[in-house]
Amino acid sequence: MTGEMMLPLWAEILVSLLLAAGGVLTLVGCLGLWRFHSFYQRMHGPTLGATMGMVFIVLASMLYFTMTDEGPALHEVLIAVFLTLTVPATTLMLARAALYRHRRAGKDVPLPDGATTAARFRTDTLDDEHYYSVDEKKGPPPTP
Amino acid sequence: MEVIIAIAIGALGGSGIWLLLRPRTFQVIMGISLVSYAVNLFIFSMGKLSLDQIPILRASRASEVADYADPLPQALVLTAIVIGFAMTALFLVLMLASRGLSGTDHVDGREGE
Amino acid sequence: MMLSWHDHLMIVPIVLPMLVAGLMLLLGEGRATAKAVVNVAATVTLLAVAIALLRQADAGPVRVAVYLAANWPAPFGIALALDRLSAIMLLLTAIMALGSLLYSLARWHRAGVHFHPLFQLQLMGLNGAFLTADLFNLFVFFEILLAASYGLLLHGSGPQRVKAGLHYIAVNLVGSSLFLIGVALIYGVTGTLNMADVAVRIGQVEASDRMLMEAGAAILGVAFLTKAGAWPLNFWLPPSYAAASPPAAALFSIMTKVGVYVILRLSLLMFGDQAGESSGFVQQWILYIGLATLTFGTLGMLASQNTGRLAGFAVIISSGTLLSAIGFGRDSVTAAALFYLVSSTLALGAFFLLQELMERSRTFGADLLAVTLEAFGLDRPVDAEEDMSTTDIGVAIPAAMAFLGLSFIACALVLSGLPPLSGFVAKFALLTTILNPDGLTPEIGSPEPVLAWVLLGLLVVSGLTTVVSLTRIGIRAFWVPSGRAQPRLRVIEVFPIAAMLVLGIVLMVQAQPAMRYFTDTARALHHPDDYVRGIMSARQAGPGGATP
Amino acid sequence: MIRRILPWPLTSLFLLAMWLLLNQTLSLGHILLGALLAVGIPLWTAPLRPVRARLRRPAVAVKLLGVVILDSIKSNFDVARVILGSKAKRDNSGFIRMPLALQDPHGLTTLALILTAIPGTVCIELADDKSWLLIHVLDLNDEQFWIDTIRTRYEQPLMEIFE
Amino acid sequence: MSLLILLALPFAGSVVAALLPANARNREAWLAGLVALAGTVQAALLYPEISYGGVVRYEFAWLPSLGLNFVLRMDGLAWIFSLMITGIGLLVVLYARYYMSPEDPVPRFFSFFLAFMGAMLGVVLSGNLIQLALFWELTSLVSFLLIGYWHHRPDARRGARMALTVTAAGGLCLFAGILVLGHIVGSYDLETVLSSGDLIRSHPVYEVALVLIALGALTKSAQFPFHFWLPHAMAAPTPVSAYLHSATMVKAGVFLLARLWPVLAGTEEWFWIIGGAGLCTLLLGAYTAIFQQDLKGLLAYSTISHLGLITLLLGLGSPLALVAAVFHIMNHATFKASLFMAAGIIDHECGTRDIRRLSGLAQVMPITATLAMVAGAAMAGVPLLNGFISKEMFFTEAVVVGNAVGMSHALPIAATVAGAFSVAYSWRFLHDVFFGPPPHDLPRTPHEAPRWMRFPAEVLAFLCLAVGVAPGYTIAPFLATAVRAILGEAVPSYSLAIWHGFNLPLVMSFVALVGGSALYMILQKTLRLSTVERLPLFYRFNGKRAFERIMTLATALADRLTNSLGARGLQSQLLGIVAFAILVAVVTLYGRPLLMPAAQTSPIDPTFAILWLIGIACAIGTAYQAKYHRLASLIMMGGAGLVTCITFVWFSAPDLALTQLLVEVVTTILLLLGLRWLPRRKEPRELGIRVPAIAWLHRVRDLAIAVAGGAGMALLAYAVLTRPYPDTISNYFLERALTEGGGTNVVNVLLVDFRGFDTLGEISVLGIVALTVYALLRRFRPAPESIALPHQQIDQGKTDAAARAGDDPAVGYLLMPSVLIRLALPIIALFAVFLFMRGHNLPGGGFVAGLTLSVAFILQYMVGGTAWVESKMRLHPQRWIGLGLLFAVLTGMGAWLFGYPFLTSHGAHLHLPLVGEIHVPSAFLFDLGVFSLVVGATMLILTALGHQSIRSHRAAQQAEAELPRGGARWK
Amino acid sequence: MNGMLEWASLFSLLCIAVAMLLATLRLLKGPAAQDRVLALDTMYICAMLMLLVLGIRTGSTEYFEAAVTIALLGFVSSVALAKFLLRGEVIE
Repeated sequence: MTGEMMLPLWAEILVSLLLAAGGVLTLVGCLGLWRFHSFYQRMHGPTLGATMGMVFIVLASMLYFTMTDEGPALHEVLIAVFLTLTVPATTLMLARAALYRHRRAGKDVPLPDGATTAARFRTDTLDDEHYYSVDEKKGPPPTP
Repeated sequence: MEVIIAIAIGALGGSGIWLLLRPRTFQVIMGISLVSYAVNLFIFSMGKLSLDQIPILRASRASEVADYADPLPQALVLTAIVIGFAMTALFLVLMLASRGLSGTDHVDGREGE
Repeated sequence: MMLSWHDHLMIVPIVLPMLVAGLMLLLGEGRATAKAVVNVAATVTLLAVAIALLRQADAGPVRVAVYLAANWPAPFGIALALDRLSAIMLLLTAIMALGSLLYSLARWHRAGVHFHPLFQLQLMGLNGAFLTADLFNLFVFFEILLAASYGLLLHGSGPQRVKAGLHYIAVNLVGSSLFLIGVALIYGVTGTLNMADVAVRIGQVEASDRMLMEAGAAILGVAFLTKAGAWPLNFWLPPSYAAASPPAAALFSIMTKVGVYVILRLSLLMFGDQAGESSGFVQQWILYIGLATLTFGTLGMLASQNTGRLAGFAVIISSGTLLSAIGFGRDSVTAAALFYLVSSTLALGAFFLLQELMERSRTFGADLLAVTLEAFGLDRPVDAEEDMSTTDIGVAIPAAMAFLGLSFIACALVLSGLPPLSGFVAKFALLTTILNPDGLTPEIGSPEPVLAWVLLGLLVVSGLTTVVSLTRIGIRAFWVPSGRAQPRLRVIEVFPIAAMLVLGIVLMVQAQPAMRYFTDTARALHHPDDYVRGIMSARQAGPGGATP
Repeated sequence: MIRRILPWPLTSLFLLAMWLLLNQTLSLGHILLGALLAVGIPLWTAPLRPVRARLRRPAVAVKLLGVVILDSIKSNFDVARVILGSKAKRDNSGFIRMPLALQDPHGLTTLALILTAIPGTVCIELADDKSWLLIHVLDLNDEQFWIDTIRTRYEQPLMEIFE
Repeated sequence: MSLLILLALPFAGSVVAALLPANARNREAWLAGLVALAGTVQAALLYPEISYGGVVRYEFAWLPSLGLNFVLRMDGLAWIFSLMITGIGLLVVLYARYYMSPEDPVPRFFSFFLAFMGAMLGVVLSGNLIQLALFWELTSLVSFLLIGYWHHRPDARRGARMALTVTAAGGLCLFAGILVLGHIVGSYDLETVLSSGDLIRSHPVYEVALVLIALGALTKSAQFPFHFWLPHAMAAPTPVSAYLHSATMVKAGVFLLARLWPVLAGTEEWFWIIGGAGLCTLLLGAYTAIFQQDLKGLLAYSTISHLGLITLLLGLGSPLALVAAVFHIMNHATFKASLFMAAGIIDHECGTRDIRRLSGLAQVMPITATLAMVAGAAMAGVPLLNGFISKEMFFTEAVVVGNAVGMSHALPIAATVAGAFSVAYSWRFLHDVFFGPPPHDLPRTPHEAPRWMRFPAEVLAFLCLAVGVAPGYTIAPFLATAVRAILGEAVPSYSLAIWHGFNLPLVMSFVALVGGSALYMILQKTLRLSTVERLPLFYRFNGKRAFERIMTLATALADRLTNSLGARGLQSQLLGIVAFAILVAVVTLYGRPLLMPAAQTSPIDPTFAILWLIGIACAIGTAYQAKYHRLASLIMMGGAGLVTCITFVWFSAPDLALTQLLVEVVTTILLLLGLRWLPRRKEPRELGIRVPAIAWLHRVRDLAIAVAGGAGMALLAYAVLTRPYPDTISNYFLERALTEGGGTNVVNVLLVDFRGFDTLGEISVLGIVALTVYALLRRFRPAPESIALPHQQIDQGKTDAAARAGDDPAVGYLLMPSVLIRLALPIIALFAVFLFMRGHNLPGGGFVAGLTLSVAFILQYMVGGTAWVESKMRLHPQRWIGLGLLFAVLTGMGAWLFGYPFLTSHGAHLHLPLVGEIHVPSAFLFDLGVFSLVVGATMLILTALGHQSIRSHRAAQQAEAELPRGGARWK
Repeated sequence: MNGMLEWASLFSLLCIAVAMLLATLRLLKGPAAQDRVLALDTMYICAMLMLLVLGIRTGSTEYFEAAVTIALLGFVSSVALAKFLLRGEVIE
């Protein structure tokens, strides 16, 4: 709010648009996180923020600081790179964990034996039941 | 803004104190963490709270000392954070040892409320 | 102005332990003997330094040596200040440390890993707390000494220690949070952290802000009272002290004194006579709490049936006595309280050490054995060399029982304030100054304040209960025939106890010089102007004050 | 020799770039320091990276990157539409199990990375024998369509690059 | 100087005796005898100096500033007592030589004995009242040891403890009383005090002093109602009884009363307290003595009674009564010591001292019988023996003073009755034991004692006779000297003649003698005294039982009070502390305007408001879930931490935010590592338990405290935030950070330079904690429920095994994440270096860098597993810690070389080719130490926890397959 | 600062804050542990974006460090949580 540097109008419009778009995308993503019924569906929501939402805002930042500071502001690229590298690590492990837990709970999810390659699993009603933490709800162990 | 900070400190502190008074070791350790958040914010709030006045000196603004946030509480909070972390670690291990040796996670090493 | 080597002596009690601890860590995990040697050497050096510092502090009528760490002037950087009070506390720490260390060499130092580094770091924390003149730095040193005390308390592990440790740590963590809140409030109102500067600025604080400062000081006080073992904040104390391994407990006997030390220093610095109405207020609170503590300690002493708990309550009585004496707010009483502090700390230390020797033939090894049984039942003991075997506790020295009995009696005498050891002189000094704070002058028809009489009575009663309880314990330990074998002692275990008791005797014989020292100390404490001026006017080293 | 000093040339290059970006400078001192770190750190951490990656066809890689970016933008809006859309539209998700030809660990990881980067698909599980990949798709109408798309658009280029 | 020798001699002898071997009975006795003899001679030689009111004084400064000097002062009274102590001591030593059995550890006996002698001499010779109290307590202590000499006997232990408790309590009262006296007079010096009688008696706290001192004296002299300890002290060896309970210890009380008589006596209070106690004791003791079945018990009660007599005399307050008292002190010492010795001889020779079993001993041990009869007659007050004269004086005074205080009948009658009682118990002693049918069925066959064992009793009996027959030639001058020492010039005229003419006292004596004899006969006939099991009339009053009941009650009460005033549970302790802190704050702030009316606030940013909505929700969620859903609670705390972190950034504290973030991450990992070993809690719902109402009540209470605490913090924070910002020391830092500290990031300059000392401490804390955690985990024993592998690993075990072809566990389910995370290692490491390098100028620094690097490594542990990572790369966290400490300290010490204080920052300008000028401040090196330590400590804590899993895997494997021990050994 | 940019950044900030709030709701509601972990991860990303926008809003580059740190290290706790869910222990 104290910034006294002036931007050319086109840059200002662009930055504003990017910011708004990024914000909206993130919001929509989180809305998905809230609205979806099953865990696997919810996983898709935040990716909006983590991909395009992030990119828009990073671009806005780069543009803004390139225009206001002396030199090109490229270091925001790092944020994009880092985020792209690290988000999948979490997602992969989390998805795998969820899958394991669902299997253990006897839910209708694909089993690890690969027998039902083409089967289609509906995932939208998976999580309606309420349960809590790591290791309750003893189900039959998955048959390998 | 002051009101929000104050309420935040109060909420963190209150939740922390509530947990401290609980009978289970894990509750206590969470309580310790929350209280230390509250305390850190409390120390922090003793300085000037201001947006965009980072205590990093810039040539253009070096003349006007009053423009910067108060660095001292920040340094104090840093120390407090570190010490708080260390204590959490210690308490955690002790909690585990206590659970193993006494067979219960009650803070007094025996059941009964 | 360049500093000579001599000027750095003051910081040695902090730097040396840290250096030694670092070195010991590099030595790796085994090498207990090498570490023991290093540790003893360092502790002896500390003792020598403490003596030198005591002489330095006692050199002139009013002498405050100030050391500006990192060479920044006083209210800004962290200043260390050495006056008579700090010096005597340093000396006491060094003595207790050497005693416990020697004792631990007999076997306790092998009861777990990292005893030696933790021990040195404990000393660093204690020494730092006694030297620093900065509130936040005090917090840091408090944390060091507490952290190390956690380590030492848990040294040897076992269910008892773990449970006590859990309580001890939880309580102290809350205490530390209060400490931080208090310091933060004081900073928020006065804008400074240096104790002397706080004392100066208190006078300038606006009336509308003043109460915030006082609230800060009050919360700070709660933290210190917790550490000093004041009622109703001291319930952690007896179990923890009973659970700690004896050398650790002996060293702990000075820990509650840190709380007392800080209360003494800060209450007089911040709420001395210059503080106007709040001065009396603070003193009165301390007095009330001290009386309550004393009462609680006395009751607990009477009720406790085992030596460990009893020793814990002895600590509480000692704290209660000191607090009420401080709460009296007269320099003569303070002087006597300091005498009492030294005497009772020595005795408590000796008692904690002795206690284990007394119990040795009964419960030895029980708790250790429990831990040695490894967790999974499959592992070999973690480290064969560090687990003690019960066979080589020591050779039976002649008249071991006689020694134990005599030492026990000596401890009991000092603790209860019975003649002829230093405890009596200490208690006499306390009582006579409480009744005659302005010195012995005949004075007719001026009844003393009621609280003086209450304190007098409580002190007498606490002494009596101590006698009764210690007699009970002593009779059970020494007189009831139980068919026990003679305990086997090592000279290295016996020596520290004897030395501490001999120091008690020396203190008694040399009561006048000691009292003179304490009187000077107390006078300086009650008139902190010199302390404040000394710190605030300390000059930086180097040309023009700035660093190159 | 070069191998020994530079076990991970690409990593080192990336590190150097990262160093310069972080410091926002191109001064000689920082280039030297950055180079030193870019060589030293991978050397130090080499024992902890057992699997070696090889990048064969940079051109394909660049092209793949472009494809992924475009797909990502497109599916961002698709997913947004799903989220904001009706309940029926939202409840149209499911798993697909895709048989794999790609076997290189880095290739597989990159595939997973791509699938994650494209909203609407999430990589869930890799078979222990790397024979198939379980993918969750948000808007699933035709499994085979998805499998084919992924195979042609991503898997094959990746095999070209990594194998 | 001679006084000092007199005092020091017994103590020196005591030390020497203690060092002698256990079987040196003769050497011990010789030593003790010589010491006692030397003392006697020394004391006797001083007589010329103190006769006619002279005073010998020896003084040296001890604690002059508090009025405590070491003063030895001998006047007539002290002289008499010294002589008694040393003289009778000598006799008792001689007696004890024969009495003690060779099996007893004699050195201890004589050592204590001599110490007691010294202490007693100290009491009588003290010229300073504090010093008197000192020796007074010493006598209690040593007597405790002497009474408990045969400590294998329960009655000895009990008796000793009782004696100590009562007398030490009295001693403490005396001490307090003396302090009050000192307060009144302004000095503890005896002479000053003695000359301030009027001042003391008119002082408002005179009563306090009197009561306290009386408590001391009465307990010591076994006066009613504290008399009960004395009979139980008879468990001591008889020489001890003969010494302590006739001549010395119990006499200390009356000595004190006599000593302070000039300043305290003469008031109504004195009369009622001292006299009353004396009278009761006199009657009760005498009465009880009649019914004793134990020889020593009888003597003990008679001692009580005689001491009561002396106390009563002192209490009467008239000078003549004082003379009588002093006279009786001496007489009692002689005849009672002699009687005790006789009783000891009987006990020694017959093997019992039960009166019921003894009889007719006059035939088998005629000499002893004669001696006992002389002494017994003296005790009974038979004419021509010393007891008669003093008793006569007592009767006289009873009549005179009785008239004066309006008890003209009561007092003389009481005196006569007491006299009669004493005659009766004397009869009991002499008649039952020495006459009657010859003894039979005794443990030993009685015969006469050895020559030298009888000798002491002979001497004493002779003295009784000599004084009784010719008082004027034997005792008069000494008595005069002693009395003069108390009364000064005001000594009344008195006569020690045997015959004073026919007067009322003579009648009383006669009545007592006849009445006592008659009483004995009647009692013997009606009650058959030997069969009396309990005390007629007064059996309900049992001092011992009352004492023990009081002690038990006190202990139980203390126990209950300790429990109700204290708290053993952690919850109540913490509750107490928090509540106390709130209370203290409320009390301080009460009634003062906390909030400024015209508070300056800044506008609320909606984003920030939403942010803290999140934060507060997370905090409350954490609190709500922590009991049963630990993981959920942990995750929510992560949310709260994140909001805190953003707050720090928001308000211009990027350093804080970085640290907070990293600490947050590490803490989460840490707690997760811990959760592994914490078995799940079941909700009461699952277990089918209902939460009791009391628990809800506790919760409501705790909630109230929590709300109060939170609100308090909030209010305080708000109050400070809305006040004008004070003039702080921070400006100094802002002004000089760059110019003198050499960095633009003021926070970092503060950490490594201005307040580097704090940082030094802070890293020490971290190091200490890491070491402690490590040490604790070495002996870690997990909860039994959590030893087994997690079910996940059991379920996935088979696939694991299939996937793990080689060493690297990062295959299968971990394949893809592990590639990413391994790639992240160099990146994060570089980032750590970056954070470290820029710390001085921009946010970052050693601490953050250290945490970053350790996070990078922990990630590798997560994907690779401990065993694999450590087989590839060994970090030695403890060395990192050690190095870190050393680096930081040595950097700090480096400043010494330049003559600057510890930690003073220095800078070096390095000129590197190609790169140019580089400024390397010493703070940089210091920060390197911080970095190293943080890496080491964090790694040590986390890996030590991680290692537990290896141990459990190993255990599980072994339990399953009995395989040989494998896997990486945790070092 | 120009009006448009100010409003845009405020809008963006609010959007992200509300997004974060939604994530928090998910965090509080669960229902399963993985949902909470996912929500926390999302909160981290939102926080990072918020910092970037805040940087533009105030025209200051000092927010960058925190943002880049979150980008690089924010995932660590989520990974640890996921590993815990998957294997029952974080470090095997």
